[in-house]
Amino acid sequence: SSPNAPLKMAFVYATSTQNPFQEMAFGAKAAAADAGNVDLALSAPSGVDGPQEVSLFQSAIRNSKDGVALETLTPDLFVRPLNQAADLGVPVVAVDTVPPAGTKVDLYIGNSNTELGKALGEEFVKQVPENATGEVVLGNAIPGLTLLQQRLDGMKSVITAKRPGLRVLGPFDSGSEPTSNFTKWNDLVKAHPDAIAYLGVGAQDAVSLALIQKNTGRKFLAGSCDPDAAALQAVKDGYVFALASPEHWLKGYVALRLLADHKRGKPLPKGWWNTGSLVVNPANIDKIMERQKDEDSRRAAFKAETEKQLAAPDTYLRPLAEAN
Amino acid sequence: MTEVDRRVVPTRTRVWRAESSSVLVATVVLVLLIGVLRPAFLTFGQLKDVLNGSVYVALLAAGMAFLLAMREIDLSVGAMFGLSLISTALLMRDGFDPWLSCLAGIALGALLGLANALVVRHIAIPAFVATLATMQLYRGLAVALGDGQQVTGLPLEHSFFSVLGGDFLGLPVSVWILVVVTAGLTVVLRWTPFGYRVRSIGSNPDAAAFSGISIPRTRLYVLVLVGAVAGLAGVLGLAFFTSGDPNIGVGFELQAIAAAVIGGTPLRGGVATVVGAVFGAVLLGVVSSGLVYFSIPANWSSFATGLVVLLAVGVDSALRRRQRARESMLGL
Amino acid sequence: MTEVDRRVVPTRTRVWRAESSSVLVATVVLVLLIGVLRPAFLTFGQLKDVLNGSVYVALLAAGMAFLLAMREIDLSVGAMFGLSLISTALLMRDGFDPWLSCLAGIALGALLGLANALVVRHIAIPAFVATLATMQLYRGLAVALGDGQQVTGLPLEHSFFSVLGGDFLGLPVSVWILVVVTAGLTVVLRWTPFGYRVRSIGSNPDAAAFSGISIPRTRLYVLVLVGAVAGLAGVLGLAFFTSGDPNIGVGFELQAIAAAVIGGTPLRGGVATVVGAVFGAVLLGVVSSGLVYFSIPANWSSFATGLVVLLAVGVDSALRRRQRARESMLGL
Amino acid sequence: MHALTARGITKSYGGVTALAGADLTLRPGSVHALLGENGAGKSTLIKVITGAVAPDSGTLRLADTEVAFASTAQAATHGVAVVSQELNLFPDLDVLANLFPMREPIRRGLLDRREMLARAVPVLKQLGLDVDPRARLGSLSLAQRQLVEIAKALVVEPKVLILDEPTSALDTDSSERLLCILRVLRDRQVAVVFVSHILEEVMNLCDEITVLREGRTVLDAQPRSSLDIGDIVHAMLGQDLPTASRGAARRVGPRLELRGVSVPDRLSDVTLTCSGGEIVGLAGLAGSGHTAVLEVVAGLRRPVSGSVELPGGGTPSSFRAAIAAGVALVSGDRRRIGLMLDKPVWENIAQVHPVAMAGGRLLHPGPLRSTATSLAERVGMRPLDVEMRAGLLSGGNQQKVVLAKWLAADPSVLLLDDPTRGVDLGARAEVHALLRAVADAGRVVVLCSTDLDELVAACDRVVVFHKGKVCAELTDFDQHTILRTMNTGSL
Ligand SMILES: Nc1ncnc2c1ncn2[C@@H]1O[C@H](COP(=O)(O)OP(=O)(O)OP(=O)(O)O)[C@@H](O)[C@H]1O
Ligand SMILES: Nc1ncnc2c1ncn2[C@@H]1O[C@H](COP(=O)(O)OP(=O)(O)OP(=O)(O)O)[C@@H](O)[C@H]1O
Ligand SMILES: O[C@@H]1[C@H](O)[C@H](O)CO[C@H]1O
Ligand SMILES: [Mg+2]
Ligand SMILES: [Mg+2]
Repeated sequence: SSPNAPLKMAFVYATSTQNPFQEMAFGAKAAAADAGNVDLALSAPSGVDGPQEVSLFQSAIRNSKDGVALETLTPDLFVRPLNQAADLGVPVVAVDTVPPAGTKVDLYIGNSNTELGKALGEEFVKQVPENATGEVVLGNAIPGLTLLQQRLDGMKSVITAKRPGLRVLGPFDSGSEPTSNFTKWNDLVKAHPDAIAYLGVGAQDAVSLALIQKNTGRKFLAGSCDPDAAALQAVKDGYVFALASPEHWLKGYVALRLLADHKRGKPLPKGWWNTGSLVVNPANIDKIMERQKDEDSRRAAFKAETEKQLAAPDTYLRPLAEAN
Repeated sequence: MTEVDRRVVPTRTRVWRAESSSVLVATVVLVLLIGVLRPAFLTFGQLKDVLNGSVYVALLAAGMAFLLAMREIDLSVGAMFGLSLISTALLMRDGFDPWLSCLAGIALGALLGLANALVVRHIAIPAFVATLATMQLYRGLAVALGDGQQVTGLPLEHSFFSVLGGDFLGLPVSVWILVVVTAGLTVVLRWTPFGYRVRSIGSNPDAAAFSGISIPRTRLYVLVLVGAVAGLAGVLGLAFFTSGDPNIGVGFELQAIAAAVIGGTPLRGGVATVVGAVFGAVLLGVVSSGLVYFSIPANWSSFATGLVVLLAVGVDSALRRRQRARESMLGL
Repeated sequence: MTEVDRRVVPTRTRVWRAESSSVLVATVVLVLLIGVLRPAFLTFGQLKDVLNGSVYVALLAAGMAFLLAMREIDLSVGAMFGLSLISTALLMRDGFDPWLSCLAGIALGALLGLANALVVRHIAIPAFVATLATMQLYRGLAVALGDGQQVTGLPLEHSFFSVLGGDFLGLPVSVWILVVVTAGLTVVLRWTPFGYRVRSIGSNPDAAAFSGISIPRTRLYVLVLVGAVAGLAGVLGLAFFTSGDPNIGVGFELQAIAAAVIGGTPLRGGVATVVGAVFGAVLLGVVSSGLVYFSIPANWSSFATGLVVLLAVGVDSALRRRQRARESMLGL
Repeated sequence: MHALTARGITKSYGGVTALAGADLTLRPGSVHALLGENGAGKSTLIKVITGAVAPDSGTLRLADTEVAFASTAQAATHGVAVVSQELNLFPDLDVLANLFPMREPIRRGLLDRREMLARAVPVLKQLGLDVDPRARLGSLSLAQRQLVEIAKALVVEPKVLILDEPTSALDTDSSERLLCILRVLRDRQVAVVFVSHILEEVMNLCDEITVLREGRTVLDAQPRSSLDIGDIVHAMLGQDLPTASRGAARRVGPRLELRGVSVPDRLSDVTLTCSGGEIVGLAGLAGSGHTAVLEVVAGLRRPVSGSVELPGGGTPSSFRAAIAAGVALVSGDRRRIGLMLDKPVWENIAQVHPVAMAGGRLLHPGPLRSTATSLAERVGMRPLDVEMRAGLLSGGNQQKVVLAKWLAADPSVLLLDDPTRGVDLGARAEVHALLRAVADAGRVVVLCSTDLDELVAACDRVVVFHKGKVCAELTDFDQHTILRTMNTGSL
């Protein structure tokens, strides 16, 4: 394991067509470049499709024997494939979702989705007086997706604890495809016309909620997750009070970087590496928009943060069981 | 009845019936039903929004009706919609005139349709398989061109956005455009030789070939038409949403087919109704918007949607059956 | 050729040809092509994994071939797969015997198929529309039953998981089951009155009805069969994945139709090949697994998939065309 | 000058030679009969002339210029119109749309429906086709569809009009009307080609006769006056027609009985007994109820009153029950409800008992093929190849497959609806002989036919229907008595 041995590595992720996952891929790509001499294969189904991703992962552990980072929305489908990877001696790091029980993967790089939800909840709470009354409508873009549920639970817990006068409705299905997400939110806004806030936890919700305000001229509180370009613009334009970003890019970067370093001699840490999250609000919006411009701007902007995290693993590592 | 009577009276009725009154009635029944249970649904603004939200699938369904009429299916419509939308957005972002970009977007749709037709012809595979591949191809391009990002930063103050995204006589311009396109395509399907060709091929391909109708050529025109309509839908989508997302239109292909079939265009070809297809899309829109008024928990929303779609097509079918019972019976 | 030649020799050849050697050849060509470019792909373990990963869509495609043969389409197969899988998982989690739960899962699939058939019959709508609604219904149930959560905590040490999820004679048990089901369904389709009825209906529904074949009854059996097969796929999926995800199998319906059509079963009905459908699924599996071996940039991977699917069906179509040309030279 | 000449036309499909140097010479202002056995190549020759099929070799001249049409549409624009044997119509479109494929009148880019109507109505009227031009074609009866196909050819006002068995689906009235029209066209100097297996019609109408045998012209544009029926038959078959003898029917087997059967709008109080051993003909104008009797006996229609008793004693409660009880239903509408055109002959022949009515056991194609072969032989199908796709057989041979498929079960009640539509003279005699053999075995045979000669030639007894009622039972009859009774409702 020479310091610059050529490595064949892979990043397998949930889908190639949605931005949150591409952020992680971009991060992985940047890590491969920084590590040097890494042949990185990026693979993902063109739509979220657990079983197909399993197949891709199985191919990846054969083609990229030096290490595979796996980002998936359906970790529980990967029990056998992860064990297969262990049998083949391919190091695997789980990204974004906790590796399933019954596998030998013991490094997980991810943010805390419960914390992410709480962070958004805290931002929301700042917007309303303590004695506020009224309704808050929650939306879930992909019912059945655990990490979104965790965010919703986190957010809800903060709101109910700190603003007991508010009535939290939902979560309702808010649809993930952009037009259906818009239509559903638009209908939700009409069906609950008196609500003071509409909160989502997916990548599209902020975009739709901003557009609704723009179209109807009605102002309400809106927030969600993920720094998608149009969502950032919405914060900038004042339609969205905050976005809680899971900082996907960092997860991809750290995972790949640790894997590469591992192949070149460093031991792979164990446990949950919490890369953290970021609240995007009017205070930092310009900086973040600048950061999200292109791949290079991201790489440059994250440089300090990645160096900091990689230099002090223990600060970021917690036991796997605490991941949430 | 006199000869004159026979010519005049039924024409209107027949056109009306052929254009699938049943799905319209089913839609109205559903709207009223929801309105009775949740009066808030019955506001002009809400109904306007339902119409506006149905425009894209409705346009794709209108095109799909042509394809189904000739026993073909295009699975790439959702991707063509998305790719046209994104490309138009990129052109605008790069400083091209929005109206020119808009034309380019429609032309791109037509071009993608042409590509479908060429694949069908030269690889000699059914349109269904060809467009299954091009669906991924086009969607992939939408992702790749926009670098996987939403395309923002468009000149929103330009007349393109205010006109196409705005209202006219109380209804969204895109709804007016849908009305015009529906009328136009209905005329094309019913009252032009081209429309006859399309339906002839679906009705009896052998006889069509025998009569000198060129199936490949007709298919080419139809695929281009469908592409152009998808391009138009994409441009309207951009005008409304004001930004481009590479995932926009995922799954629209099934919705468009469903809308056309629910509207009364069978998969076996030969007949089609553009108006029906459009109302089929509106029906689906009503179902999904209406359900929102019932505060269904997220985990039950898909179940409820399925149930209501079933209900809606049940009403439609019951209406239709009364019509049909008269016609068909097993007999020599 | 003598009279005897014309009757005896072709029987075997014909069966072989009918069972779509072309998609098999196309698959092999593709595997070799990838293998030449990326030798690592040509390992036994990798090919085994591709097969194993194709089992679910392959089973659904095998059932779909029956439906296409009688000019029907079932859009709910992916949802039946998912709901059977989740339900079986829930039963196991709640302490039922895994093998009993496994049977219940298959029976549930059959029951869902029966429900489809009853909807088709009593609401008098095409299976396409009916299953469009039940697809959402069943998917919704899968989400709702598991409360939107993945179902975990199953008794993984039980023989159900080690047997159905394990290997036998070097190949995964689920692949063996696929082989057996494929053979069985091929026999049913080609050598039983039921199979003849299915194909008869697709050839000419009126002629079938006027020969005493009951179309509704045959459709009912086929829909139940498809449901049972989807249930079986669900159970096998559970055994392999060892947990239930409520969104598992989303989009499988299109993949299954595509696999059947690529495998040589046309949408127009009358003929079908189960073997072809299964190989169609394997072909799609090869495409997606093979691409992993090429470092495609993230944003281009969907585009590349579309391109390779196009290539694969192009090879298949070219082979088919050569066969046809040869046949017509022989005057077959 | 000739209107059209075809010289040395050859065409083969793989191993099958359909045409082996056929000639045809047409004169303007004459009606030209094109005759030949089933499979002789008549339809193929017509397809070659009208551009539907490209010949392997040979030349075509239209009024002295050599031509080769790329499609029937192109032929039509050159004044060559065809009424093809297999209807080339679009069931989902309306009648009007079916009349002008690829040559619709256009005004300002849109179809000129008014002009279409103006051109269609006189033709439809002339043909006596009383349907709304906007009716869906699929809702028309076979005879009406046949008239639409004829109208389609007439609206182009052709110089050469080719009709491939135009009368095979028509009743006497409509046939007569068509023949009148053809005479008028002849007077307008149109060259008419007329294909038919009904020689009486031919002798009445035609001026010249060409006969094909095995793809060759064996009689080339001979004036009719120089020939008699015997000559023609000899030319067609290469031998004389076997004379069918009508013996006295032996009423032996169990009986089929209808007692006071009524079906709304179709039948009122019909009582009818058919004994095993006899061939009973049912005659009537379209809609008079004779085909409804077949439907009732086959269980396709339930009477609202009265009873039907099958020879075995049961009642036909459903179509399947009727089949199970030994009823067979042979229809002349072979392409719509008789055959799977894309399937080999043997699968078609196996469709009823081995397939539709069987239980769960395996079917072995081997035995099915050999059974099919012997049945195909019995009905005289040519070529005798059960692997051939049914759609590739000539029209008459397709009809024989439908017969074979129902004979397979050895039915106790054989119902036939125009079973020899499009079957050639020789084969028709064979079919009649076959029906006789079935009857002689003690079976009930009930025959509906629009072809009165067929009723006369094949039946022991003819029951005539008028407005849903039995108006006469004839034991001593000829075409004229039947025709008169059908039309007037009394003897
Ligand atoms: N109409 C039909 N179409 C297709 N298959 C049929 C039909 N009817 C019966 N079968 C199959 O054929 C087998 C035997 O038919 P049989 O008529 O004895 O059944 P059945 O249930 O008594 O039918 P029926 O109620 O129509 O009398 C049955 O096992 C059934 O699978
Ligand atoms: N497409 C085809 N492929 C193979 N054989 C064909 C095809 N078309 C026609 N034939 C064969 O060519 C021969 C001539 O057929 P054709 O239809 O011309 O006969 P025909 O004289 O019109 O008979 P009929 O009186 O029964 O209509 C027949 O043996 C027929 O089976
Ligand atoms: O953050 C992303 C997005 O919110 C997406 O909608 C689902 O997956 C998560 O990882
Ligand atoms: Mg013929
Ligand atoms: Mg029974």
